[in-house]
Parts: sequence; C-alpha cells; structure tokens
Amino acid sequence: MLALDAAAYAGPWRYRHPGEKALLAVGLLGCALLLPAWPGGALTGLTAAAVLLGPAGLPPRVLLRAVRAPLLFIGTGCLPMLVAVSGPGSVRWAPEGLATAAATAGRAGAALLCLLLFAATTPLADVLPRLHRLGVPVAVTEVAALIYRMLFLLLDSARAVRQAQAARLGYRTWAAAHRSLAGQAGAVFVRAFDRARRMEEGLALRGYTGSLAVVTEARRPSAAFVAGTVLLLAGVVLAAHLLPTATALLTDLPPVADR
Amino acid sequence: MSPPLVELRSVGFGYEPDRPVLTGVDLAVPAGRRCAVLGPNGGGKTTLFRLMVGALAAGDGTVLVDGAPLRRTRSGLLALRQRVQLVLQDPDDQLFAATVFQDVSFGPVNLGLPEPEVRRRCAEALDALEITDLADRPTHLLSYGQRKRVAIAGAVALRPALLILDEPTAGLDPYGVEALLRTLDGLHARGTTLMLATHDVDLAYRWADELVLVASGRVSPGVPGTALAGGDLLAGARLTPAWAPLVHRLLDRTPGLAGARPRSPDELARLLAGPGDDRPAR
Amino acid sequence: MSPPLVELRSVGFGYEPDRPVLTGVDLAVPAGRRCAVLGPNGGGKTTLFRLMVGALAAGDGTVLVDGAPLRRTRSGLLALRQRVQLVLQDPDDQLFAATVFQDVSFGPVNLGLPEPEVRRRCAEALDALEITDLADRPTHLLSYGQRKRVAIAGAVALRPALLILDEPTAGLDPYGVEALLRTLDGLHARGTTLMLATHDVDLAYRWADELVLVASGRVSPGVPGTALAGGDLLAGARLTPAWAPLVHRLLDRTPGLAGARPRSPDELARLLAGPGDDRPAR
Amino acid sequence: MHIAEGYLPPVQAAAWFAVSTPFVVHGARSLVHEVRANPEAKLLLGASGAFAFVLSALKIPSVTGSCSHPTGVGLGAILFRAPVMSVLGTIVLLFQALLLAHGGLSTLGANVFSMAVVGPWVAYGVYRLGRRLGGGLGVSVFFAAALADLATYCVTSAQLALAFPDPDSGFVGALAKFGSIFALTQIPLAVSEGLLTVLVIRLLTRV
Repeated sequence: MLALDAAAYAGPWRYRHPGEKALLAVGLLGCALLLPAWPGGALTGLTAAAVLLGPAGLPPRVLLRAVRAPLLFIGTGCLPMLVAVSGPGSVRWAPEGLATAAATAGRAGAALLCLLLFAATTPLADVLPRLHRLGVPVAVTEVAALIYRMLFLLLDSARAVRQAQAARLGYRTWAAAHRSLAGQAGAVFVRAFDRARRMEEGLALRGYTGSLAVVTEARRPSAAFVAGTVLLLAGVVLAAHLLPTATALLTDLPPVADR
Repeated sequence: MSPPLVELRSVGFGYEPDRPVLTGVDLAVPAGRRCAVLGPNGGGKTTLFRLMVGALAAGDGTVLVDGAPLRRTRSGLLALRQRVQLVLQDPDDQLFAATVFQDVSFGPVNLGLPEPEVRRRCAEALDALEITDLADRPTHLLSYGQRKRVAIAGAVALRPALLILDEPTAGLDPYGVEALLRTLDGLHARGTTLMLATHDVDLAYRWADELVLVASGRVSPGVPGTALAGGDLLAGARLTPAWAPLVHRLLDRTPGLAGARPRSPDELARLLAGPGDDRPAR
Repeated sequence: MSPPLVELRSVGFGYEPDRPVLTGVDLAVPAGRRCAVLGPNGGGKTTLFRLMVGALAAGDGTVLVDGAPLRRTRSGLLALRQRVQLVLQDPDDQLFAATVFQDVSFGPVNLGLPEPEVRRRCAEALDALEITDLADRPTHLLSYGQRKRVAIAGAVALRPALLILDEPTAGLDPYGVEALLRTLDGLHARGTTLMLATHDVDLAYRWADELVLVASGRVSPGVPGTALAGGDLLAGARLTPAWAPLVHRLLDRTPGLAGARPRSPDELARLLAGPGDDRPAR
Repeated sequence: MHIAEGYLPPVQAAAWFAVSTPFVVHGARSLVHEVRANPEAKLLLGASGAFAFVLSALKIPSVTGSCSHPTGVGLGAILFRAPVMSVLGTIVLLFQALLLAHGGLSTLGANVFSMAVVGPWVAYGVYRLGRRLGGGLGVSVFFAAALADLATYCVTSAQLALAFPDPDSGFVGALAKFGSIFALTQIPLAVSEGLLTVLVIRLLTRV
C-alpha cells in the first residue's frame, strides 16, 4: 500500500473538505515559493511540519519515509551549483553558488513539506470527483478516478509477480533480473487490459452507458478552519517580513547604543 | 397468479455459431424463491445468468420478464436492470469508484434519480449488506469479503426484484460464508428473490428452496434434494454428493435419531452432543 | 534421524512495529508429510508460508532449514529456494512468460542449468502436473484450473523437497479439486513433502496426515482429526466443523456400520448403497 | 527523475505550465472526443494510466549496480498515441506527486513537459521513423524507448540549467553540469529501458 494514501484516509483531517486543506497547503506552498528562502521559506517549512505532525496527526515515521527520495534529488541537484565551468576541463569551486544552493534547497524543502501537508491529509477519493469544478473535463476526471482504482490492483499484481519471480530465482543475475522485469511489466500489462475488459463487462451489468457519475460524500467546509488558515498565512507572511527588520534592528541597535 | 420474474423458454445460445453453450433451456424463476444453481466450471452457469440479465441475446427461444418478452432496446434493458441484477464473482470487476459510498451510488445516479433519493437508496443498500460503517472507506483498502459485500450493495441499490449472484461464497472462509448467507437471508426477508451459483453442494442443499443443475449445456430445474446424495445426474455435472442427504439416510438407520434432519455439520454436532440425547437411544 | 525440512522456533512477525501477525510459532515439517494448514482469512496462513520460504524475515525466533539456521544471504536464500517452494493462490500472479513451457523453464534457466537439463526438468514438471500437452500453449488462453497447474509446475521444476500451496483448491469445482488432489498425491509419491492451506475442513480431514491450525496469530500444529468435529479450537479459528468425523461418531451408533470410516460423501454413499450392506444390519 | 516540489524559481515554474498547457489541453480534447465516440475507451485509458504509474514504480537494475525506475514513456507512446499519453502522463505525474511525493505541484508543468510531452513525442517519432527506414520492430522499439528516456532526462537537465545558469559559462556550462549528473548517468539506464521495452513488446506481440 502507499503510505501517504493510507495516511490520508486514517488521519484526523479525513473528513475535512478538500478545498480547505488545499487552501492551507497551497497557500503555504505559495509562501514557500514566493517569500525569500530566509526567513520566509524556513518559517513556512516549520509551520507546515508543525501542522502536519500536530493537528494533522501524521506519524513521524511516514513523514521521514516520504521525504527521503525528494531530499536525495534536492541534494544531488544542488551540487552542480557549487562548481563553475568556464570551458572544457576548467572547473573550479564556486563559493558564490552556496547562497543559491542554500536558497534552492531551503525553498524546495519547505515546498515539499507543504505538498505533503496536502498529500498526507487529503484522500484522492475526495479530490477527483470535485476536480471538474475547477474546469477539468468530466471525461478526464473519470479516467483519473479509474486510474486511481486500477493502479492499486496493478500494484498488487506487480508486487505478487515480483515475489513469485524472486522465489523462482528470478533476480539472481543481471540478465535474469532483466528477463524478470520484462515478464513483470508484460504480466502487469496483460493484467491491466484484462482488468479493463472485465470491468467493462461488470459495469455494463450495472447499466454503464458512458457516464461514471457518482454522488460524493458531503463535506461541509468549516468557517473556523478557513479563518484559521487565513490568519496563519497572514501570520507567516507578516513574520517573514518583520523578522528581517526585527533582526536588523536588534543587530543594528547595540552598535548605535555604543556610540 | 403473477407470472415468473424471469422465464426462459427453449432458449439456446453459443458464443460461436456451431458450438452451443446452452441448448433448450426452460427455466422459470417465480418471485420469492431462493434458487441455487449448481454446476461445474465452464458448464454454462455464467452464460445462463448473462442471458437472464440481457447481457447476452438468446440465439433461440424467448426470454420473458414479468411475463412479457424481453425487448433488447435501450429502454427495455434499462427496465430489466431495475428488475434483475447480476453480481459477478470477482468484486474487482464491478467496483470502480474510489470509495464505497461513491461506488454504491453509481446505479441510482445512472438511473437519473435526484440526489436525496440516491442517498436514501445507498443508505438502504449499505444497511442491507451490513456495511454502513464502511461507507467512507476507500475501495482499495477493503478486504476481499468486504469488497464482495460492496459489489452486492451496488446491485441492491437498484432495488432489483431478482438478485443473481455468481459464486458469492467463492474465496470466503467458512465464517465469511455463514455471515454472507445470513445477510442474503435478510435480503430475502425484505422481499428480494435470490438466485446464486455455487460449487458447494452442501451449501446449495441447506440454503436453497429450489435446485437447478447446469451441466454440459443443459439446464435442469426442480432437482430434488435427494438427488444430491449421489447418482448419475450429479456425476454428469462433475459434482460430488452432499453430506447432508446421506447423513439423513444414515440417521434414519440410527436408533433414536430417525427423522432428524441436520443441514450443517454444526447442527449434526449439536444433535450428537447434548440435546441429541433428549431422544435417548435405548 | 534427519532433521525437519523446515522448522520455526518461537518465531514472531509483524508488518508494522507494534501489530504482530504471528507470535511464538513453533512448527516443524518433517520430510514426507502431507500437512494441511487450516485457518480463517487474514489469520496469518500466508504470512506463515512467506516466513517459511524466506520471503519475509522473522522478527523474533529462528527459522531452520534441514536443521541449520536460515542465513538470509544471497546464497542462503538461493539454497532455501531449491529446497522449499511456495505456490500462491492466484496463478496469474505467477505466470509471466508467453507460453507454458517458457514459464515452467523460468526457474531452471535462472539456476543456470544447461539447456538439456532445463528441458529435462520442465518435461518432468509438466508430466508430474499432467499438463505435458499444454507445453506450447500461451498461458493467458488457459482455463483457471490449467493455470493453477502451470503455476505449480513452475515451482516443481526447481525440484523442491517441500512444496507449499496456498489455497490450491480455491476456485476449482469439486471435480477439479479431486483431480488436483490426485495429482498432488502423485507428487507426494515421488517424494515431495506437501503443505497446503485450505478453508475446507473436510478436505483437510481426508487428505492430510498432519493438521495445523492458524488463527489470531497463533499456530497450533498436531491438531487431532477429532478436533475437527467441533469445539472451541475450531470455533476460535472461525471454522465450521467437518462432516466426516461427525459421521464417524454417528456410524459408531448405527447398527452394523460401527467402525466404518468414510472420508468423503462418495465413500459414505457407497457405504450406504450396495456394498455397505455386506455387513447386514440385523 | 522528477524535479522536486519547489525546486524551480516561481517564474520559471509558471512558464513551464504555460508551455505544457497547450499540449495537455490538446490531449484532453482528443481524450474527450475519443471517449464520447466510444465509452468503453474510458476503461482502457484508465488501465493504460494505471499501467504507466505501476511501470514507473518498477525497480530497474542498472549496470552500475544501483537501481532506478523506467520512465515508461516510450512504451506508453508506442502503445497509445502521443497526445493521449500527454494527458495520461499528466494524471500519472499528479498522482506521483500526491501519492509518492515524487515531483510536485509547482513543478508539475516542467515535469509534464519533459515526461508527458517531449518523451512521448520523441518515442513516437523515433518509432515511426525507424519503421519507415525499414528498421525491425525490435530495433525501432529499442531506439524509441531508449531515446525517449534520454530525451526526458536531457530536457530535465535543460530545465535545471535554465533555472541555475553557471556563474562563468551560463546556460551551456550549467547544461553540462546537470547533464553529467542526470543525463549521462542515465545512458546505461536508457539502454536498460530500451532492452526492457523490446522484451515487453516481444512478449505482447507473441500473446
């Protein structure tokens, strides 16, 4: 199972309206992107992490596992900023790149936490049927919903096929692993289209003639949550602007007082 | 007297021109029945069901619904689907939506019912299948047994008069089978006529009030329970005998137990243990 | 005396830190057994099997193979996989090559055997499963029962000493079940130790020479056949009693039939019909 | 390799949305059209998208011993058409962001351009060209999949180079730097993906 998906269904914000969680997460994401990395980005990241681990109730274990791969990308992606090339073979350390690298890593790290704030609290089951309100064609949202349903079936198949192959020594050598992987992809492909065919028949029996419309669970938006979100966002923006001024004042004042 | 819900009259069908899967099928399902369809894999059970719900067009013969010939037009089929629903063996063939509630709502929404009525129907179907607590759960995190119930609820939400279930107990453990049968009894008590396919001869014997045998392209309705004790009919359908009718014959030869009719091992165990001795064998 | 093929000593396991699936498992599978593992869905049967084939690492305790602790290194697992093979319930999860022969040859090819030896092993496995005639058929055009056999052949081609089958009879009709059991008996006669999971208490009773109950995280080996007639152990495992042991008790109370031990309804039918009367009830 | 959430400067992230949108809208239009003509296509598209998601989650062994994931864009574009892949790819990228935290919302535009627009079109173009030049199925599929994989990573490198030009040599130097990290190391993996795709296509044409 996918840990973020499972967390979204298990968490305390499960029954909140997806719109209000989107407002909070995307609002914070905007702060992370648009405010200067220091201190705005850092503040945003801290806020997102605090909300995620606090009221949103995400187990720290899940959070740590989720950030591993993206952090690896961020780390690798920042390395080239620390060197400069002026021509073939002439490479030098570029200490001036450190600021860019730090700002980028900070921004990306904060943004990642904002993304997780949405992903780990908002079930796609609540999001997909509402996407057409944002102008996405219904056919596309219905296809997306089918992808969402089928990908779990296929992930299970892929996992089971891999285990069966491993049991029959399918990953012993590099060549065997390639053969196994092709078999795995092929088996999943055949399963995918078998699933589609069978689901077509199954849905025809339920009266499918072209529309997959369903009624969505009612989710009442909470005025308090929205108000809290707006306050929090305003607070982050304000703090991001005041903090440099305040620190500047604090660091500037003593010398002034000395004189 | 009201006509049968669904009736087949000398119906024949084959997927390929000269290889008939079913021939000369005469079968009537009156309202109120609990009908078990027994037969081997590949014997034609699923084809029979598909003919009854109009998913396949009969090659020969006539399919009647409420006494009137089935019209295979859009509106004819739409009317049929509100009278007869088929639940397939693998729930993953019929569940497509992200949550249980969304999935169950599909049929009523598709009928064009207003939203409050859709919600009412869903609540009713979830209640009938005893899965109200699952309503908000994502489909992909359910167990197999739970998904089976959701698939049945999706059909029940259309309020069919006849509900046909293809191997509903396959893949369930004994406890799951008993729980599902109790739920089906509840549906039956609410007035739904039931028809189910099974390989389990003992299950058919103890649950059904009509037995239909489907094998090698022939459909034999009205099979007596005693025929499940063995014999050519059963062997021809590649089925093993049921324990229960044999045990009944054995009981009739056992002093003090003649006439006892346990239909499950549990009942037999109870008969043999304590209360069974209330008719002391002297 | 040779050590058990596989032995678990106070093994515990959980997929998540504080939710154990199995605890304190002590189980030994000596060579030559026909062992049936009974238990409800979600009770831990599959987890037990995956621990035995090294697909999962035991949280606590030790897994011994041929008396030596299992090393979870590349070579340790390689050796294990040539001794113990697990066949999963759904054959589609295990068939990934285009034709039956290619699929069955997967294991031997991965072992790095020379081609003539690969062919010999495949021919042997196909023969053991009685599917030699299917060798060149594409796997996806086979029936469910045939696919099950191909999946088993794929494991048999590695010549395991212990073959574990997860619900091999699920989805088969009674005839298919009997045919598969006969085939498994053939494998057993060729020297393969067998272990299978099933929900079917009567099947376990008549086929196995050792019964293991797996329920709510506990594994109870050496369950006597009489325990399948009912009682707390069985009820705790959410299983219904088997007919056969109850019928045996009943037979002992029936004049002229005491001591008869039919293990299937077929045998009971024969006993009650003709030859059963060779001990006339007077 | 998806560009992580928040990695690109906001203006560039927005620009990539602007670049990708026409392709995705075009893809969505042809999807809506196809589904209207043929309702069953919805299920096939659902299965294709789910397959693409799962494919990108498979672990592919590389010659260097490390593991990576196939992009799957080559296989997808050969099996379906490039415009449809652009919309399916967008859905899959959104799911990867929300279910796996691979990629992100702000970088969706950039990732869509490399993986759901350029990759599929390269695969489709190379495959058609290969077939027209008389290349066998295997050869055409190999180059289509391998080059689509490489093209995807080259575009990603270019996107990063545009965002973070080298202090001495600007875009060109940055392209060399990011390219050597993301695209050069990808060559063996592209070869792996090419071989894998040939094996899958062979398997599928045989059945």
